[in-house]
Amino acid sequence: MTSLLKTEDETMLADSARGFLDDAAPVSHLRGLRDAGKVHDPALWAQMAEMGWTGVLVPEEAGGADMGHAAAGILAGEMGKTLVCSPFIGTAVIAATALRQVANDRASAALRGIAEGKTIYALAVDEGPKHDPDAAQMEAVADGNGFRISGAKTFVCDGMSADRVLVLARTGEGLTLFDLPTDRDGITRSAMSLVDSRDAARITFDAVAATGDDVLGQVDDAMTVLRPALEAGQAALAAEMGGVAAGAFAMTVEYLKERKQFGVPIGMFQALQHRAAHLWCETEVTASAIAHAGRKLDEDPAQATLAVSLAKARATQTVTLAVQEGVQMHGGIGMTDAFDMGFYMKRARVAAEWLGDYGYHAAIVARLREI
Amino acid sequence: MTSLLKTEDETMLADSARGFLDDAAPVSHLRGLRDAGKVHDPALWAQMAEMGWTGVLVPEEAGGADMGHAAAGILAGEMGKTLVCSPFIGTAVIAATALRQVANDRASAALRGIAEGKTIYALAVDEGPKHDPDAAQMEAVADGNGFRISGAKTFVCDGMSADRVLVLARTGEGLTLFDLPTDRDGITRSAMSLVDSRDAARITFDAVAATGDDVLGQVDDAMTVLRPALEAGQAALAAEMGGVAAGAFAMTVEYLKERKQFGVPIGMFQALQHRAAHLWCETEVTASAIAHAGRKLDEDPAQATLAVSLAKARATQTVTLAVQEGVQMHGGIGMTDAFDMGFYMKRARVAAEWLGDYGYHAAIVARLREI
Amino acid sequence: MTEALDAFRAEVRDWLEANCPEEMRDGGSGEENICWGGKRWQFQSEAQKVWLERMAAKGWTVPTWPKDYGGGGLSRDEDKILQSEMRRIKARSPLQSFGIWMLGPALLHFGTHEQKAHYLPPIARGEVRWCQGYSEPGAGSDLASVQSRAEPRGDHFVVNGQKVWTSYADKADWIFALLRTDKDAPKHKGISFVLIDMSSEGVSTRPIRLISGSSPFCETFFDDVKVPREQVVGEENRGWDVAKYLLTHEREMISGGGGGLLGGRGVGAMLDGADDPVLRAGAMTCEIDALAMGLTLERYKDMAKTGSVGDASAMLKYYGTELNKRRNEVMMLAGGSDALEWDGAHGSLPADWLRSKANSIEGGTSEVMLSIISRRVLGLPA
Amino acid sequence: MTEALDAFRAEVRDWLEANCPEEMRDGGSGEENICWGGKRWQFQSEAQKVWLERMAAKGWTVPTWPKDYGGGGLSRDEDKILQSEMRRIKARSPLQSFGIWMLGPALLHFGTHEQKAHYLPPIARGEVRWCQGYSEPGAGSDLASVQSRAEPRGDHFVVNGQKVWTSYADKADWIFALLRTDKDAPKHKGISFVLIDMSSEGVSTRPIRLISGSSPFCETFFDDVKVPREQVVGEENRGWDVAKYLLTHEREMISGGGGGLLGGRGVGAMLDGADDPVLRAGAMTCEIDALAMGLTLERYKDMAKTGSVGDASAMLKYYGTELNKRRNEVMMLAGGSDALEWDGAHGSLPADWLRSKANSIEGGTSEVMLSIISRRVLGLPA
Repeated sequence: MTSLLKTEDETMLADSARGFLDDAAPVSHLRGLRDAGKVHDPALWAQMAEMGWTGVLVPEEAGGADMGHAAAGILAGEMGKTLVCSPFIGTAVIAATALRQVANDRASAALRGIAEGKTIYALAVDEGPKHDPDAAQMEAVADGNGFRISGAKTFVCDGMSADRVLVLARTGEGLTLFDLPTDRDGITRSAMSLVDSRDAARITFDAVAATGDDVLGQVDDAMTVLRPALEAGQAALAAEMGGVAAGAFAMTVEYLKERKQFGVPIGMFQALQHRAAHLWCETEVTASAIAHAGRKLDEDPAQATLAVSLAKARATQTVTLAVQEGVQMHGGIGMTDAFDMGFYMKRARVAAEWLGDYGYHAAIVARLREI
Repeated sequence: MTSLLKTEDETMLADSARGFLDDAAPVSHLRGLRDAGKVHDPALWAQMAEMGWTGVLVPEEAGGADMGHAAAGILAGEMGKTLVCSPFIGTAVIAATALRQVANDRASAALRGIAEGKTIYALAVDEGPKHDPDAAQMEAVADGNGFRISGAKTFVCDGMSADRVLVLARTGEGLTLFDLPTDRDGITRSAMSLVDSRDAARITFDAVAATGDDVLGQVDDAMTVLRPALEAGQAALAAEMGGVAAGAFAMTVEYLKERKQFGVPIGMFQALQHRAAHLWCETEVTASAIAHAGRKLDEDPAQATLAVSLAKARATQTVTLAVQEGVQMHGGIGMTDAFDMGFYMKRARVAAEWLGDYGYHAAIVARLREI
Repeated sequence: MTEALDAFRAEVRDWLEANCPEEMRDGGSGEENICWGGKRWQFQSEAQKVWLERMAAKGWTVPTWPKDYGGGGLSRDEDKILQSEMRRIKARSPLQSFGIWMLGPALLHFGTHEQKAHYLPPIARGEVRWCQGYSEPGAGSDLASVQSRAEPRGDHFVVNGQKVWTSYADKADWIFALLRTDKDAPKHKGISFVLIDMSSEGVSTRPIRLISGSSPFCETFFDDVKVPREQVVGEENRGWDVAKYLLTHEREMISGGGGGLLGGRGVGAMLDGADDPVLRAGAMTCEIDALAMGLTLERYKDMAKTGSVGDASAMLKYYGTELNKRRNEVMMLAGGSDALEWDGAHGSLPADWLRSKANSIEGGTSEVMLSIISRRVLGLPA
Repeated sequence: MTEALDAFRAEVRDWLEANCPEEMRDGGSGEENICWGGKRWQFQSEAQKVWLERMAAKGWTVPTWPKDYGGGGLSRDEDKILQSEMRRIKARSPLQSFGIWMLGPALLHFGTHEQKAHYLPPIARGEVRWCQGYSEPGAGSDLASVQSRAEPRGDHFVVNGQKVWTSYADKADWIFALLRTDKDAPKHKGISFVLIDMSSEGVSTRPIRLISGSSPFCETFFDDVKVPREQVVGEENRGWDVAKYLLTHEREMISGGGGGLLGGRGVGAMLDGADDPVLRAGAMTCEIDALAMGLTLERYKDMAKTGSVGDASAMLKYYGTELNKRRNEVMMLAGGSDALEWDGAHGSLPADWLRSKANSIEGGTSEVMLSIISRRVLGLPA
């Protein structure tokens, strides 16, 4: 496998992303959206499309840049550092990966829409408080040549901004993945007021009509399409969380150097030094798992499950520690809304739950490692 | 309930025990036994009997001091501080508590034997690597008016020194507790070379004959007798572990004050200070749970399960941390056999397993607390 | 002795039965049910008002304070009986305030007779509400690095400066503040413990928004505020002694609420059927530690009866607050995506979770507590 | 470039096929199968001897050392190919030694040509076995507080003092030691890096028994030992530079073995059916961290190819050794009472568990590693 170090191209990609995001989407951008009661910035998304980010996983023939999962992870990581609010993972990673599993004209057109920044996708899988695709109970009942879908999904990230939604529903012999426009009759969305100020929805389906054309992949076989998409999303989310941890850690180390108490910089206190050093070690070890997940998805996607769950589990644990230490080491100011650290803590918590929490991925690792 | 603070009597008991043990059984006593290949010191046991310790839970009419479980815990705690090697918990706590559940002459005589220091008991419950009385599979098959017991028990603490053994075996409708002399035909003992240099045995039973007289309590109802005995043992063991933790911690704090590195006492390094302070907090919180278990067994024994499991769980976690920090903070010298810290680490590990590990007791707490 | 206490218990029981309004027997202890008192206090109900008045008349809003200063003059054992009888009928606390928890003990220990007689009874009756002015921007744990000035000018001070984390400053009538009265003295000297009327000219407040949402905390500004010099508690320039004394009280108070349990509550149901060993192990361990911490609080209370717990109280603050943070993490994890929404299926849980992160910062950080323990309890070299 | 490497790979494969004895292809890497070499070495088998001789003749016991000094002169990429081809046929390492790991790199960096020519080839051929003499009683992490003296007397030193934790000193032919050559200089000055023949008069050793049982560690005593002054590596009184350089090497070496995994091994079976969430969660987390640590070791190796990892290597030492301790705790817990017996059902597990506690002490404690990271990687103020 390719080395886990960034290639030159990857380093350039990261640097240019950083340059753009520091300007276009520092943490104050998210704060501004929140204060304005918004969860999405179409202008920012259009710029991402222009730079080819929305097409990072779209084949070139569909207008994409097709840079691969490692590159997608690098972009997600840079976004994480400043808590960039966009539908990147749901659309450019999850939906694009799902759609490219399917070789038909509709999927190609949909991929082109993603690459061009014209279509925002959301993934509607979970029905309970914990991620569990296999437990989906929503039913798509056969009705003439098509289906009638009824039920409710929750924690649909980017669900309010989305033009289309990938919906997992139970059909006769198994699970089927539908690709529906969010304005179809019978679909009702309500916004969730998430702590991280990002977009999420509850979506109810009231006898929503779907045809065979709306099915992504094969009826009764959602997982062939969905599993790669979920794993791509989990890896990118892990990368984002790595970025969130790095961003929080960098703020904390800066603070330790600058802030004085009892006449000296608080970074001179050995107890804080050792905790900061330990945290840095955790971020380094997690960085390896994140890089490895990207490489594995690019080079051996059928065998990437362990790598992906490893990355998501590690990233969850590391970012949780990073934001906890971040708030504690900043003291009172870290608790104020006027300071950015709270935003990191909130995003870390939501990202920890999305697409499977630590325990979910730890169980996958344990199964594959026969523990 | 009586306050968790020591009463005046209890403080006096602790002080006098400490005085005796510092002289008669400092850690070097255990080291001496180990180096001599011995696991029991009959002279020490005789002295304990003289002081009334072996009769701490024996009724006065059977020659005991009947001081109660809190007092037994205080003695066990003091023994723990210098890793005193004796069959105190198996005999004076577990067997005495089991025997006093039974109101007959044989039990009274047996209790008198314990109080006088003449009889050493061992408890043979476990058959696998984890404590699990309910899982006992050893069979006592009805044979004429009696039974034939066949099977094997492991991790029988004090099993090589014991004169008698309490054996849990499956009978027709349930479990039955037998009280047998270790020299009965068909009983074979082999010594386990435990890391803590204490006495333990594997015992095999080859069609061992037992009569109704050998049954402690009722046939098919071991638990009425055994449960109080186990809980008494667990509480005393938790107290011993609290003492082990305290002993290790005291050595460590002393070392932090005395040992110099880089020109200053290592106790000046803030990272070590904070770890030591955290550990002290853990020992304080655990001390409350241990004291509470003793009080509860004395005052409301039928409802003591939660208190006992809480104490054993906390003590297990705390002593583990105490010995780990003890070795690490002592550096290389802590790793040498010539130094005592290793003995603390080894005893902590064995005590962690005996009578139920952390997970075993945590599960009981979770069940009772409806978690 | 025991007979006297039994008689007292009977008397308390009868009195409570006769005087505690039915509506005040609902065990209501939520933030919204607390009676804080003060000049601008709006009683939630007539019952709340009556309950306060009756208890204040007995001196039982502050049962152990001397009768001369509005207290009940009860012994510790009598107080314990009063509390247990109130718990028995689920009676609400008639009054809570920083005046009771903090200024009262400081005045009782350091105040003159005139100060006690003047300030304590209105606290006991819930007529004057106090807030605390210790922290300053940029000072953090280093409380002694007070920059706000109280310049002596004849019989009064002129106060200038800024305090932060002044809880409920926007609702308080008076503030007790640490101010620098001698700018040339070493750091811990030259500080005084000063009482200031919040309605004085030049005092203003601004609320602080936390990551958990709106909060009782404020910033408080002093702009040429005139304060009579007799409003110093203890000796001038010896305010640090008063502050240290109070920090111990504060520690015990903050930790008191920290021993919350998971069991038998929401989390049991939240965890029900959860097959995740990580979550289950976390919940079990947290519950075990919380139970043991609860017992430890009892043990320390008993210890405090016979002597002082002293610096060991730092343990209660440290362990209690860290535990409360863990408990909130467990509950958030158990709640999953349902617990990610402000005011969602689990109500205030997300805000409580975020708010809990301040527990180990306010009233002395965990780091400060650990340093206190290591030096003053364990005797490690400074 | 790639073609040249492919050709090299083919050559290596053919040579190994022809030269690696069948018995040496069992992947045997346990302590008992290591070939340490040295004057008193007893080969386990003829095959072990032949394998060493053949590899030494190619210079492949030290593949990247210069050919002039007994090495193979391989590039890093060629070395990687050699290692992967050896792994492919499960070939044992022909030789391991402190001479290869530590003295070699020090001599290559600081030694004179004469020293290199004299000392390195016997190391490469496994003829001379070295041990390390850094630590002293009572010094611990403070390696620079060397008390053992090497007093200059004309063309030689007279060495007196004591070293501890000298692994295999009782089996080694030579020792490289840090000795104080100028007692008046500041602590880090005045130390020299000196090579001493263990057969010199006045050198004696005594084994150290650990809590895990017998160990390779010794105490080593120097009593008026005469050592020629040309046996100093680097400049006299500048031995601390050599020691620092080597500590980085040692860190990387020690951490290398730390990434052990639980999965697919005994613990899987040990855990089978265990319904204890605490144990399961501990095992799962440990495995996750071990897998990620394994990937990190690969990443750092790649990093080292293009430049120096430098002080960040302290992370490998810290994390790898702490992880190994956790892994051993998990296995002990999974083993239950079966794992409490010396040489019981789980073999050396109890001794391994106890021995693992030294991992985070030897070669620089975890505390020293964290301080290195905080100052030199994170740039926090000292």
